Parts: sequence; structure tokens; C-alpha cells
Amino acid sequence: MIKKIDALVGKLLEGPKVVHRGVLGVFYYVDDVTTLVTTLRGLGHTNITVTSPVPHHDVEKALGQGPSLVRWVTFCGGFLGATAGFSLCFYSMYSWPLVVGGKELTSLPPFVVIGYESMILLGALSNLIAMLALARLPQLKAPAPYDARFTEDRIGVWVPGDGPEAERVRDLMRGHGAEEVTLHA
Amino acid sequence: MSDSVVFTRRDFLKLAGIGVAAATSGCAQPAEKLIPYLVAPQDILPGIPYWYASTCRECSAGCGTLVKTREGRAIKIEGNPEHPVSRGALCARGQASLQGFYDPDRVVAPMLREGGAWKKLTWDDALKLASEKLGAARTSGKTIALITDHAPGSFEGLAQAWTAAAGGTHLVFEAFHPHAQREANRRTFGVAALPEYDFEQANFVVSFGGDFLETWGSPVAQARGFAAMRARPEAGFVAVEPRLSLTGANADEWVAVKPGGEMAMALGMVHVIIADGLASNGAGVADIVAAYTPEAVEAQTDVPSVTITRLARRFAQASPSLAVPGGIAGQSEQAVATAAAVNLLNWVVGNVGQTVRFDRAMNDEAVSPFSELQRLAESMEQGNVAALVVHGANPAYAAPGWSGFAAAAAKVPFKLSLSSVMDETTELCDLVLPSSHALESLGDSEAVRGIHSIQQPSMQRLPMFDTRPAGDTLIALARGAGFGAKMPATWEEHVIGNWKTLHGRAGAGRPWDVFWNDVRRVGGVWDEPAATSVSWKGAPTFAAPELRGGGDLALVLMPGVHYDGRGANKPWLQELPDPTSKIVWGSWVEMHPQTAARVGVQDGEVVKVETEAGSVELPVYVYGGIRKDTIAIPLGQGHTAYGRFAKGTGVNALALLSPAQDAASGSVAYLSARAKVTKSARVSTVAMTQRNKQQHDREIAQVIPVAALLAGTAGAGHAGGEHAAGAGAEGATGGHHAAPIEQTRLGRYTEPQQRPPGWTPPAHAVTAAEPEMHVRGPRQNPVDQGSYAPNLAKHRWAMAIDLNACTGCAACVVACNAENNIPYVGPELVRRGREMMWIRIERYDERLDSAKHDVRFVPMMCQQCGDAPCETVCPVYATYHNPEGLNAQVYNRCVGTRYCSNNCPYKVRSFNFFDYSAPEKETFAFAEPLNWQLNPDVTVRSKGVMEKCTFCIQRILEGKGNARDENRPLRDQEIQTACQQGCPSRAIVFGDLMDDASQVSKLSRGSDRRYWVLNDLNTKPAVTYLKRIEREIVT
Amino acid sequence: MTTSALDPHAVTASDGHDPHGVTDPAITQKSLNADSLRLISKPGPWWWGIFILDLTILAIGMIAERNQIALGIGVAGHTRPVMWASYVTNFVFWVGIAHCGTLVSAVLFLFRSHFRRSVYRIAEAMTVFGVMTAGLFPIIHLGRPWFPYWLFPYPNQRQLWPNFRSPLEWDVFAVTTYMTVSTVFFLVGMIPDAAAARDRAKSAIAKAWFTIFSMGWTGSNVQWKHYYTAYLFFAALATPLVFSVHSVVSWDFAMAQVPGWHSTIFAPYFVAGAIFSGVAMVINLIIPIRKAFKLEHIVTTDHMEKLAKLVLFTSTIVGYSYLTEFFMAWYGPSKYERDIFWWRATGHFAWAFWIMFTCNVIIPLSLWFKPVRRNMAVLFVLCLFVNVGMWFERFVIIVTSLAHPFEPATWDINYRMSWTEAAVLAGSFAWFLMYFLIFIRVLPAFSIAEVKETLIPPKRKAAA
Amino acid sequence: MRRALLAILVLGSLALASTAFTPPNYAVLGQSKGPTQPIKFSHKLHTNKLGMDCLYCHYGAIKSPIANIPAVSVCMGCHKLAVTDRPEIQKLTGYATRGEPIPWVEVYQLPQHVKFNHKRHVLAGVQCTDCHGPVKDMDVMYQYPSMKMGWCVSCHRKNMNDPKFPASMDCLICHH
Repeated sequence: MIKKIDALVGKLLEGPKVVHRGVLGVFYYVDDVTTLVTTLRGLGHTNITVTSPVPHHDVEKALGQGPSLVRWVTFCGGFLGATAGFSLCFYSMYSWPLVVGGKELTSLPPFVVIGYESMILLGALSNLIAMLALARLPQLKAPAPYDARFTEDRIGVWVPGDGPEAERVRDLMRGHGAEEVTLHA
Repeated sequence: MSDSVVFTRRDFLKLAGIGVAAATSGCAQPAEKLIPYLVAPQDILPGIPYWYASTCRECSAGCGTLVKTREGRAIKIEGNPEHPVSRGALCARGQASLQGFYDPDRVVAPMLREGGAWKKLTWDDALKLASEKLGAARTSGKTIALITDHAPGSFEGLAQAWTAAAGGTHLVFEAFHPHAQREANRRTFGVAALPEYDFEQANFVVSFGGDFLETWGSPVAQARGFAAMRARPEAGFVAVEPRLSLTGANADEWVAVKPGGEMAMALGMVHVIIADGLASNGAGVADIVAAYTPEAVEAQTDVPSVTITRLARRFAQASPSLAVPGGIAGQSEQAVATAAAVNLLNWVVGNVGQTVRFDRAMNDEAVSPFSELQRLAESMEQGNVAALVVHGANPAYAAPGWSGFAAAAAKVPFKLSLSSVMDETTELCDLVLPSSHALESLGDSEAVRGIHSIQQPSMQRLPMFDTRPAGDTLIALARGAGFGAKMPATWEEHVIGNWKTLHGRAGAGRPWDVFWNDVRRVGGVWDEPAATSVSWKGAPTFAAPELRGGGDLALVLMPGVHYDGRGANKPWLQELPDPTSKIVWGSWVEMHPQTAARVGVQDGEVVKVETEAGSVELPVYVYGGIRKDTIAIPLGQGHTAYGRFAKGTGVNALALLSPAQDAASGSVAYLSARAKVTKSARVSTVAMTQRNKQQHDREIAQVIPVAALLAGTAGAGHAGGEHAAGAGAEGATGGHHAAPIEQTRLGRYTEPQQRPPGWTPPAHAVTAAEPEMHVRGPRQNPVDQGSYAPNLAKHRWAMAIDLNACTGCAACVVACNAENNIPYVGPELVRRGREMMWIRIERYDERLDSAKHDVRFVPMMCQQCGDAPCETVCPVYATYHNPEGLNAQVYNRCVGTRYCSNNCPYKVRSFNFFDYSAPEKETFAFAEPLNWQLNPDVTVRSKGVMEKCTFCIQRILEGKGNARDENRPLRDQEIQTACQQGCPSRAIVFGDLMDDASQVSKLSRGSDRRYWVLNDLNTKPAVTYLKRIEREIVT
Repeated sequence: MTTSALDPHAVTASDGHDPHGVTDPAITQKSLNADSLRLISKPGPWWWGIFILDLTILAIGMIAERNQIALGIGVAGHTRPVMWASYVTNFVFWVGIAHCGTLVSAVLFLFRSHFRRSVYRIAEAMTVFGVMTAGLFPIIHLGRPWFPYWLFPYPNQRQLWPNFRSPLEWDVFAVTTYMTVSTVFFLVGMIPDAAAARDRAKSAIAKAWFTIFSMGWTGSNVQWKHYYTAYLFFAALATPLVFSVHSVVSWDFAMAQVPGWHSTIFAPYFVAGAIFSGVAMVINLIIPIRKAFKLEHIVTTDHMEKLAKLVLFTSTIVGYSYLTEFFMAWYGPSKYERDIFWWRATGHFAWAFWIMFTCNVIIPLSLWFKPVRRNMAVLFVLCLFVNVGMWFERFVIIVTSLAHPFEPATWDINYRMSWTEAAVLAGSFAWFLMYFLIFIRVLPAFSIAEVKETLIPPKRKAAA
Repeated sequence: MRRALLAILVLGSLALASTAFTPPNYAVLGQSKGPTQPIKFSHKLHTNKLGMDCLYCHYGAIKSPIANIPAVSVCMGCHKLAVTDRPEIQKLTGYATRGEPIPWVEVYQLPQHVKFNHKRHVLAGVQCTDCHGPVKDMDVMYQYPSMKMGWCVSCHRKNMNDPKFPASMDCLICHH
């Protein structure tokens, strides 16, 4: 019974076959990848995907990635949160004024807490959403061929392309210490 | 909120229909139409309260009452403002009589004892059976005895006629009736009557054990007079008693006389007065008191001779003064002699005729002394009584066991009870023919001579209890047994006949119909008092009373809120904290700390109290206000029957009495035993609402020395509380001088904070010892409406409580309970601090030494703070400030975080820890028909919500509505809160601060005595307290 | 990406190796995966035994709670002055416990204290489960627990809003925000590790399970870029949040004018106390786990010692706060304050006060000694004492202050804990532990990716 | 793009559904059913056809917080003579002769924690029909407004600044 369900789940996870075109190289050494990426970029390849178990700065540098957009979204979310928190307080005071403890109806100090917490809540949520959206998560199917070793200790470099260009890349990878290179065509 | 508790729809329809149906279809039982107070009968409508004038039957005082009804249900009893005895107020017991009416343990139908069990009968069968038995008894050659309670008026006349026709004896049993004083008056003044004591006129009162603010005499009228007297700064009051009672706690000086020494003390004072030549009527009495020199009296009474001399001189100088004879607690075997000694004291300074007046004497001729009950018991014992009929009285409980009444009753072949409850006496009987309660039957009362007071049925007979008026039952029995020829046709006819007679005398030319309507509307007719003058006839022999038994402690039995036991089945009274010990639901023994240490017990531990006659086990209340050689136990508890609330609660201390009585008057000598106290192994279950009675300098209850008040130091330009300014604080208060007084006074005045010269309080110093200027500048006019728009409200509700008038009697607590549907919770929950009452009377025993005692009472309810700490913290606005200055509590919005209660400095919020309003729960507090009493204008709170005083918002809304209907502004005092309304001493004033002419404005802004509790917290309470005036008794 | 001040990897040695991380040369990236994921396996009899015992206790607690809802909050021991007692104590205790996780994961992240990497997942799980436990108590302690939603600002036909001035309303905002953010933080941190677990899953069901948590993570450079930026902002948002939340919790008391509560020291005092109890709880959880699963090489004694130092540090803050409170009561002008502190140390609840003082101030002093810090058995017991002490700290603050209010007439009506409260307290531990027991079996309880970062990255040059 | 469309669709239908599930403040005539009463009394007949004033029977509405249900005697005031032969009227006569109140079924029920005062509203000029709806068209009486707090509040809000009869927004007015 469990086995049947297991098989069914496995099938579901598998999904339809997607055909990728390009070259996938599996590396062990980080500096190999760095030099490869530098070389590839020199050759005009911009659509390089490096998949690794941990982030490597050298690789990032070589890829020439700019800063992430997440921070702007987070800032906007936080700002919106603070505004929303304060507005909620003011609106509720305006909609049904009830005096408590002899305090002013618009008593700012307590509203700071509400505004502050709302800022953090919305900031964090927009941060999450931005991260997921920009990193294209959640995703059921990887946009590039994937290997289980990439979460262990191997680094994958995927360069899309086909034809002779792909073959050139394959050779380049081999030359840069790839343990394994596959051509997807 | 729980809807089920209040009414089923069907009940509602039934009741809503009553007013109209009764008036039109004639199907309702009383043929009499209900005549509401000040309202024409045709206007009876559901939703509108109607008031019926009636008379309270809870003690012999005979206060006039108004019964408030809604939709045909009596929901509250208040004093009748037009009645000369109550003048609008009513004591706790009177207010709680409503719970006697709605007592769930009332007898539902005629009952016959068969074997050990009770069997229901129909009225016809029961009457037939009883008539046969009475008929047989009448012809048996033996006597028929009728025992009733004291019901001066038509009922006593009927009962006398009934016994005369039956050839039996009529005995009126009132356990606490002051026969000894009556007898003493007969011997000394030649008048066998109880006079009216005019406290208001007196300049100096000495009470020889008389608890005139609690049970003795006419407490409501006396409290009113006492408060009026105390409003005069110079009028003093001294209590002479071995145990400091509530009355004594209100005194300026407590003379802790040896138990039974009151007589010697009084005679010693007479001696001094005559010796000093201060007597106005000294002729011929000097030799009576020759032996009672102050020194001799000191030896007898433990009272220092200088005290006796000082008090005697003051007593003579402060004419008119008043000496009050003793209550139950001091009733010894020499009770008549003691009362006579007090009479002598009044006589020699000329008080008789001034403050002691016989023109409004109590109408108590019919009351039989205890000796007659004893005689009856003997007669029953010998088999001379063929039938015994009891109504209203409960001698099997309220008479001491040694009277042998219960045992003798077993020898009577037929015993009939007309009681409405299954009390101890009824349990002895063979047949019960339950009577209707005073609230559901017609009657009248002349408790005080010349004050004819009507007792109207204010609602229909309760449907769940198949009862008949006792008068009708007696008439039916007489007819059935063949001696009814001379009896009136019906009880109603009898009553109306009596009033027709009165109409002839006091009708003042009005036709009968007008007169009768007037009587029912106003509550009765009051004759002009006939001036009666008395003179000294002679003195009895004076001898000091003896105490019996081998113990080392004198046993004082004190009456309390349960009176002679009749209050014990009313949860309001059971849960009303005792003014002294603050104990509820039980009995206790009061013991001096040193005595307790000697016995080896601590507060709350259980001891065994033994006398020659018996022993009881009960918890100890360690109390400094009692002599070291004395212990005191309250009366009225320890029922073995009567109902769910009374049965098994506390102990009946009468069991400790061995046969002893005052031979001269035939009264029980309650002060006659010595007791031995030993520690018991039992675990205490004492439930107390206030454990700590020390203020710890928190200035909750404040006093002002009379000298300071008279000196007028509290100048008009200064805000209240400035006496508190320490000498050093002068610089900051702008050269304000109150220092000379502070050095010598008690409390706030005797212990000023010692400060170095030139000291100025720091800005953040907010202790109560600082003048309020430092807290927030001169007190702002509390009229300000917080943050609401300035013209949003036209009122700012506030209250002023005069602690100088407050006696701590707790009538306000019961009034509040009744008005606001406050549930009782029972002893177990009180022990866990869950009592629900909205007002508590805080008691602070500042000092309890004899002569220098200082006991302070503070009624503490929601202070409706302007800057209320409770409001801010509620997350859902269940409590907020309304534009009229009320601290609102919206029960149905409350989620029960209880934060408000935590943050309330006054701790006046009560929380519904359990469901007191759900019938299916064990904690249900309104067992049918107690729920009939619920005020429909007030939400019955459900489980898990906070509740508190609302200044009776329902009354405010009603008052505002009435003013609006009549298109006029609100009048001051038009709206009264329930506590204010019920207060016998008129200590509470409620009103509008935005009306500058209102009483409350004048008191809260203008009084020299005003202060606010915990004012340093800047809560801006709406309740202003007026300091008690503290006096010293000097010659 | 250019190296900036925000670069979380700034403190690394020139070879890219983190000197505070795992130093055991036997650990490779591969072995790390295997070691960390070893926990996710079929549980043995020990685990089942503990789990069933745990569920039994939980069931007892739930029965007690059901009883309380049916009968009323009166089955707990509250009295008129002491309207808050063990439930609010539990709330503050669990919120305090919950604070440590965010501290370890966010604050230490920002401080580049990389010893956190091996323990932060456990600490974060503790945060999430702690706040889930804490969040129950405001509802449990309500008189009408069926209306908690009235505290939330939502448009309703009654046109009513909550009172934003109430500290309890701040609690609603702070605790829900904290619960949301810490849960998100926890789940986001798990994404790469869940992917590692997914890739090693033996069955398809397990694979599906981890796919959900990994969200299809591959570890591509784009993902890492946004992931790390977002992670940094999570840390940056969570850090002020963690301080604000416990400050808000402390204001539940400090905003009231109850003597013993009304104090400006409360916010920092509570935050320190929260970290104190939280770190102690982390130690209490990690010591048995690293022992049972033989992970001493990943969570090293050095790491534990650092945590112990944190305990010592916060203990001194807490002790200082206690003394400050007493000093201010003595030095300040309020006699109410003086009374309450004197009563706290000598009155009816003095025993609770002295338990608190001993456990939180005196016993942790032994952590000044290195052997104590490095002896796991001693450290474990000591942290148990700290947790007991911190529970009593909240108890002392709440109950003693309330039991001795302004109004002397209400004194001496003292609180007594009822059986219901005891059962609910035990149930809350069971509730927390239930989640924890399940968690270590179904999700990666130790960070893989972050620990991997502390290893020397394989370089051909170095290898050569 | 497809995802965004889908999201808009889902959100839109949720919003629609929420309005569908929000109870209206007023019942719709003909769609509501009142309870079955012991006597088939028709308000339509009495008010519309016979043109009787509400206050003729419910005279308490202007004098008391409670708008009274008329006593049997009030009904019998007319029905002693009027149409005594109808079976429903004979039922009424039966109650009158037995001296029993008629067990009418309450149509408008307020929870116990709400205190409504008819007198204040009627005297402030609120018409019976403002709350009770078109009674003239109701054969069987049914609950016309939602009787929810929001319904009360919206009217109070509207009349908050009425110069002569300002409606109070103070919670205590109804909850005490």
C-alpha cells in the first residue's frame, strides 16, 4: 500500500520531461569554476548557471552579479507596514472615539508600537515574497539540469546552447578540470 | 450573556400580563387591586417600575418600605421616604427580606409528616385534617397554644381573638426583645414601654452595650439620628462594652468594661454627677449610689476612676446627653438592674423627656417574655397542651436549648406550623400550612405607637409556592374546628375593618375610599405623638451579675446580621462580611491576641469553646477590640434546618448557655457563662473578605481632628489634603501652616513624615503624604471631560462619601447586590478571594486599645477615576470612559483578560470566575425563584467577564429620561444610586459636578474634610471622601 | 557581488575558512550531509517511549484545559488581587524561551559570531515551537477563551476596533509578528538543507516532503544571491523585533502602575532574562541530542562553551537588574515600591523569590570556571536550574506584585496554584516537546549549508 | 501572466462570495417567514385594512421601554362584538374566558445584554416602521431588521448630530 502511494508520489514529482539544451559540467574545485566562468564570460556567455551546495564569492565575483533587488522590496514593505499600522490606529480613533484613561484620542506613543510591529511584519513578509519571486521559488522543475550531488560537495555549471557552440563549451569545461561534462541536445 | 437565567418567555408573558389581567379579568387571586406608590392603577405597564408601600417585618422596628416591582415581580425593597421610622433608608436585613420571599427553600404546599417524611396535601385536605385535630384538642380539656412572632397590628389582634375563642394561650416570641429595659422602665419610671431615643438632639452619648447601629431598638432611625448628631463636631460618643462592636467602633472612646460591669459604671457616673453637684434631678437618689464611688467602681469594672469621673462630668455638662442601655450581648442576670442604672443616669441629668421620650414608645405590649415560653414548655412537658400552633417564630432554634422547648414539643399530640419555611420549629411539627410572605399578602403594623403602617401585597403570590395568608388559615381553622363564630369572615376583611376603625379616628374628613387609597399610597397614617412625661419612681436593688462555670473567659454572645437566626437562609446576608471580622458564611470566636497566644492559636485556627452547658468548635478571629478575659461568638448561625444556605453553616452558640435568666424580667441571660478554650485539631474553613486590617500608612481612611476642623485651618483657598504637608513642606506649599495640629494627631496627623528644615519634595515624589500640589498642581476641576469634545456631555457624575456619617453597617452592600444582580459565590470561593460584591466596607483597625481605639470604615466601590488605569489596558474597549465621566464596563465586550483588575489601585473590580448565571452549573447563584428578583435593567453577567460598580447607570438613564419627558433639567438628588438610597446614615451623596449647586459639588469642592483615596496615583477619582471627625472626650 | 559591510562572510580567514567554525579535518562536505541527516531516520524505542510519555502528559493538560473552558477560569487559583498568575507566567516564560532562537540566528548572524552555525537550527526550532506554546497562554488565561479574535483588528459589522493603547493589544501585534517572522526565518533557513535532504531521500514520499520544504531549491547562483540578501534582511528585521517583542511583553507589566511592575528597567531586564533562559534551554536541548546522535564533532565543546558564556553574561545582567530593582525601591520616593520589594523577599512568597535568586544569580556564578563550562553533565543540570529560576522570576514578578497592591484591604488573599494550572503547565512542556521530537526526526535539525561554509572550500591550488 | 489572471480570478470570486455571505441589514419582504402564532393574527388586516394605529394596541411603546403585547382584554375590547364567529376569534374568546394570557411567540428578541428603550426612540420621532418594517404588508409578523449591533450603530451614527435628539454613541446607553 505504502509502496503504491510512494510510486504514485514519485510519478507526480517526476512530472513531464523537459528538454534542456546546453552543457552541464560537474566540478569539485571552486577555483576551477571561477576560471571557467571568467573564461566563458570572456567568450560572451552571459547565461551561465552555477549550482553549488554553498555560495562561493569567487564564483559570484566571476559571474559579475550585482546586488539583489530584494532590499528595495523589503524597504517598501516596511514603509508600507509602518504607514498601515499608524493609519489603522488613527482610523479606529476617528471612526469611534472612545477615551481611555484620560488620554488624548490620538495618543502617539502607544501607536508607535503598533506601527513598528506592522513595519517589521510587512517588511519581513515582503522580504520573503521578493526573495521567492526573484529566486523563482517555489519551483517544481529546475530550469537547468540538476544533479543530487550539487547539494553535497559538487558544483554544477550549466551553459545553455546547442550545436558547435555547445561542443566548444564542453571542451572548455573539460579543459578546466570538470569531473564530468554532459551535453544536452 | 446568559439569557436563560432571567426568564423563560412563557414566564415573561405570564408576568407581563399580570398587571393588566388582574385589573380587568378578575382572574387573579387578590381581589384587592394593587395600588402603586404615586401611580394610578390603570397605568400599569410592563417595562415600568411600580412602587408599593409596605412595612418591613425583619425586626420589631417596623420600618416603612417601598417595594419596587417590574413586570409584576418584586425586585427591590427600599425605605419609604414618607415613613417616620425609616425616612427612606433601610438596613441590610430589611433589604435582604426580598431573599426571604424568594427563598428557594420555602415550603411549596401543605405538608403532613408521615413517619419520618413529609407528604404533600391539598389545602382542603390539610385544613380539614388540622381543623379536626384542633377541634378534638379544644374539647380535650387541655389547652391550645399559639406561638407567633411579633406582628403588632391586625395580626396580633386576630391571633388574640383566635386563642380566646379556642380557649388557648397566645404567646408572642421574639428572642431578642429587650424585656429587661421595659421592666426597668416600669420600675423606675412607672411606664412599661420602650422609649424613643433621640440621638440627633444629644450632645453626648454613652452606650452601655447598646448596639443601636446594628440590632438594638430601631437601627435605621437611630443611625439616622446618630449621623445627624455626629455631623456636629462637638457631639461625642462613648461605648461602654467588653467587646468593641460595630456601634462601639464608631465611638470616640471605648471603655472596655469588665463583662457585666456596665451597671456599676453607670452608677459610678451617677455618683460623680451627684457628688459634683451637676445633677439636675439629684433629689433622693444620692444614697442609692453612695457605695459606687469611682474607686469602688474601678475595682468592679476595671475602668479607671479618672475615666469614670471624666465621662460623668462631660455627661452632665453636655446636656442634653443620652445614655443608652444594653443590647443582647450585655443582657446578664442583672439586666433589669443594669437598665435601671442607665435610666438613673439619664434621669439625674435631665435627659428623660428630652432625649429619652416615651411619647413614641414601641408597641410591644403583646411580646411575651422568655419566662412565658418556659412556662409553656413546662406545660407541654406535663402534657397539658393538646395542640400547638406556630407561626413566624422559631423557638426551637432561637430559644436556648435549656428552655426544653423542643423536647417538650414532642409531648404535644398535634403540632401545626404556619411557617413558610422548614425551620427547626416547623420540623418538629406534624403539619405545615405554609403562609404567604409579607410581600405577597395584606397586613399592617403598628410597631411604634401611633405609626400605623400598611403592608401591601406588592405582587401576586409566587406560583411555585401554594401558600395562604396566615390570617386566612387561622380563620379557616377556627371555622373548621367550630370556634370561628366570632372570627371575621376573611383576613382581608379583618384588616380593612381595623383600618375603617382607624379611619374614623384619623381620617381627617376624607371619605373612606380616598383615605384608603392615601394610606396605601403613602404607606400608612401617623398619629401625632401624645406628650408623655414620666418621673422617677424608685430603683431596684443593684447587684453585680455573676458569671457561671469554671472557665477563665467570659463568654459574650453578640447578635449580628442574622439577628435571631432568621437571616441565615439569605445568601446576601450570609455573604455580607461581618463588620468586625469580615468573616462570611460561618461563625467564629473573637479573642484578644494575648488570649490567643495563651491558648496557642493563630488567626483562623479552630478552637473548642466549652462551658458547663456544652461545647462548640469554631475558628478564632484574633481581635484587639475585646478584653483579654472575654471571648465573643456571634448568634444566628448553626441552623440544623431552615434551608440550604443556613443548614450547617456556623454553630449555634446558644448551646453554650446553661439555665440562667434575669429574674426580674424573665429574659434570657445571654451574658452568663464562663468558657474554657482549647485548641482543636480540626482544620479551619474560615472565609474572610478582608484579612489585613492595617493601612500601612496608605491613608485609605483618613480622619481630621475636631480642633483642626474648628480652627478652620483648611482654608477655602487651598485644596483638600493640605494637612498632610509635613512641616518641612511649607516652602513648597506657599507658607501654608498646619503644623501645630500635626504634632499630636493620629494617623495622618500624628505621624507626619519628619523632614529636615528647608526640605522640598522632589518633583517625582508621589507619596500620599505629600500635598497634591506636588503631584499635579492645584487640583483641576474634575468637570473636565477628558479628551471628549467640551460640549459632548451635560453631566459629570460624582459621589461624595462622608466617613463621619458612615457607620460601616453595610446596608449599601445589600442594596447594591439587589439593584445590580450580584451573585453570591459561597464560602469556598470567598476563601479564594472571589466574592462578587461591588462595594466593600473596608475596615481598618488603626488602634484597638481600650480608650484609644481608632477603627475606620471606608465604603470602597469603583472610584470612576477621571484618569482610570483600568481603561487604558483593556485591549477591546470593554472598559472606557464615557463622556459623562463614568468608567464604563461593557460586559458583553469583555473577553476576560483581567488586566483592568490588576491595574485598578482600588481593587474594586470583581470577576466572574465561574458561571453564576447558568442554571445547569453547580455555581448557579439564582436558584428558582431567586432569579425572579433579578433587575431586568441590569445585565446578568456570564462566566469570564469582569464587572464593577457603574454608579447605577440604569438609574441615571432612567432619571435623565424622566427629565427629558418632562422637558426640564435634571434636579439634584433626583437620581440616587442604590447605595445612597439605602444608606441609613445618609453618608453617600451622588450627583452632577457640572451642576454647581448640587450637593455633591459642594461637598467635593467645598468641604474642609474632603480627600481622595490614593490621590497620589493621579487617578482623579470621582468619589470624594470626607474625613471622619476625630474627637477626644474631655470634660 | 562586491564585498560590502553587509557581507555575511566578511569574517573569514584568507583561505575562506571560518576560524570559529568546525575545525575537525575529518569533516568533509559529504560527511556533513550524512551526519546531519542521520537524525532523519526511523525512530527507535527510546524516541517512541519519550514521545508516548509526552503525548500522555499533553492529553492530561488538554483535559484540564477543557475542564477550565467548561467550568470557568475559576478552576485556576486566581484571587481578587492576583488576577494573573501561572498562565501569564507561562506565557512570558515561553516567549522568553522563544527569544533565544532569533538571538542565535539573527543577532549572532549580524555579529558574525559563526559559532552559531552549528546550533542555530535547533535554537530556531525552539523559537518557533516556543512561540507556538507561548501563544496559547494568552488564550488559555482569558475568561472567555472563545473570543480571542476580538483582539485582532478586523473590520466587523459592529464597527468596533481594538484599543491600540492597551499593552495587551501591543502583545497581539508583537507576538503574531514574532511568530510569523520567526517561522518564516526558520523555514527560509531550512530551504538549502531541505534540498540536501530531498536529494538523499530514499522514498518518494520523503522526497515529496522535502521538496515542499526546499521549494525546488537547486542552489543556483541566482537563488543564492537573493537568498543571502533576503536572509540578511530577515536577520536585520528580526533583531529589532526580538528586542521589541520582549520589551512589549515586559510592558504588559511596566505600563501598569502596580507597584513592582511599574519600572523603566523592565524592557532590558526582560530581554536579558529571555536570552538567559533561552540559551539555557538551547543547551538543555542540544546536549542530549549531540550525545544521542554522536554529533560532538559538529557541535563541539567549544560551541557549547560559548553558549555557556552567553548564559553567564546574561545571568549577570539579570542579577544586576534584581539588585537595581531593590536599590531603586529603597532609594526612590514610593513607599508602595519599598513595601512590595521588602515583602517579595520576606513575605508569603519569599520562597519563590529565593528560588529565583539562587537559580538565576548564584548558581550561574560557577560558570566563571572553565571546567564547569566544558563539562556537559554539569552544564546541563545548571541550565535546568536556570530554567526553573527563570520560570520563578516571572512568577515572582507577576504574583508577588499583584498580591501586595496599593489597597491593603486586599492583601493576604494569596494565590495558590491549582491542579488545573499544574496540568496545563506540564501540558505546555509536552506540547513544546512534541513538536521538537517530531522536528528532529523529519527535518534537518542541524544546518548543513551554513556549517559547510565554515569548511575550507576545496581548491585545486590548495590541493596541489 | 496566466498566474496573475488566475490570482485575480480567485480573489475576485472570494470577494464576491464574502458579500454573498454577509447578512443584509434588512429582510426582504416575502422572503422571510415569521413564527407560527397561537392565533393567526394579521397585522396587515388590522393596520392596513382597518387602519388601526400601532399605539392603539402597543400603547406601551410611547410610555415604557417595553412595547407591550396587548392583554387579552384589549383584544376583547373590540372582539366582544366584532366578528365573533370566526374560528380564530373564538380561540381568542377561549383565552379570555379561561383567563389565560395568550402564549404569543416573540418575534423580536434582543439578547439580555442589550437594553432597548422603545419610549426614547418613539419620542425622538423614530417611526415604528423604521425598525419593524412594512408591518402593513405583513400577514405574519417576522423579524425585519437584522437586529445586529451594526444595524443599531449605523442609525445612531447617522443621527449623532441631530440638533434635537442626538443619538448617543456611548456604549453604556444600550449595554449596562
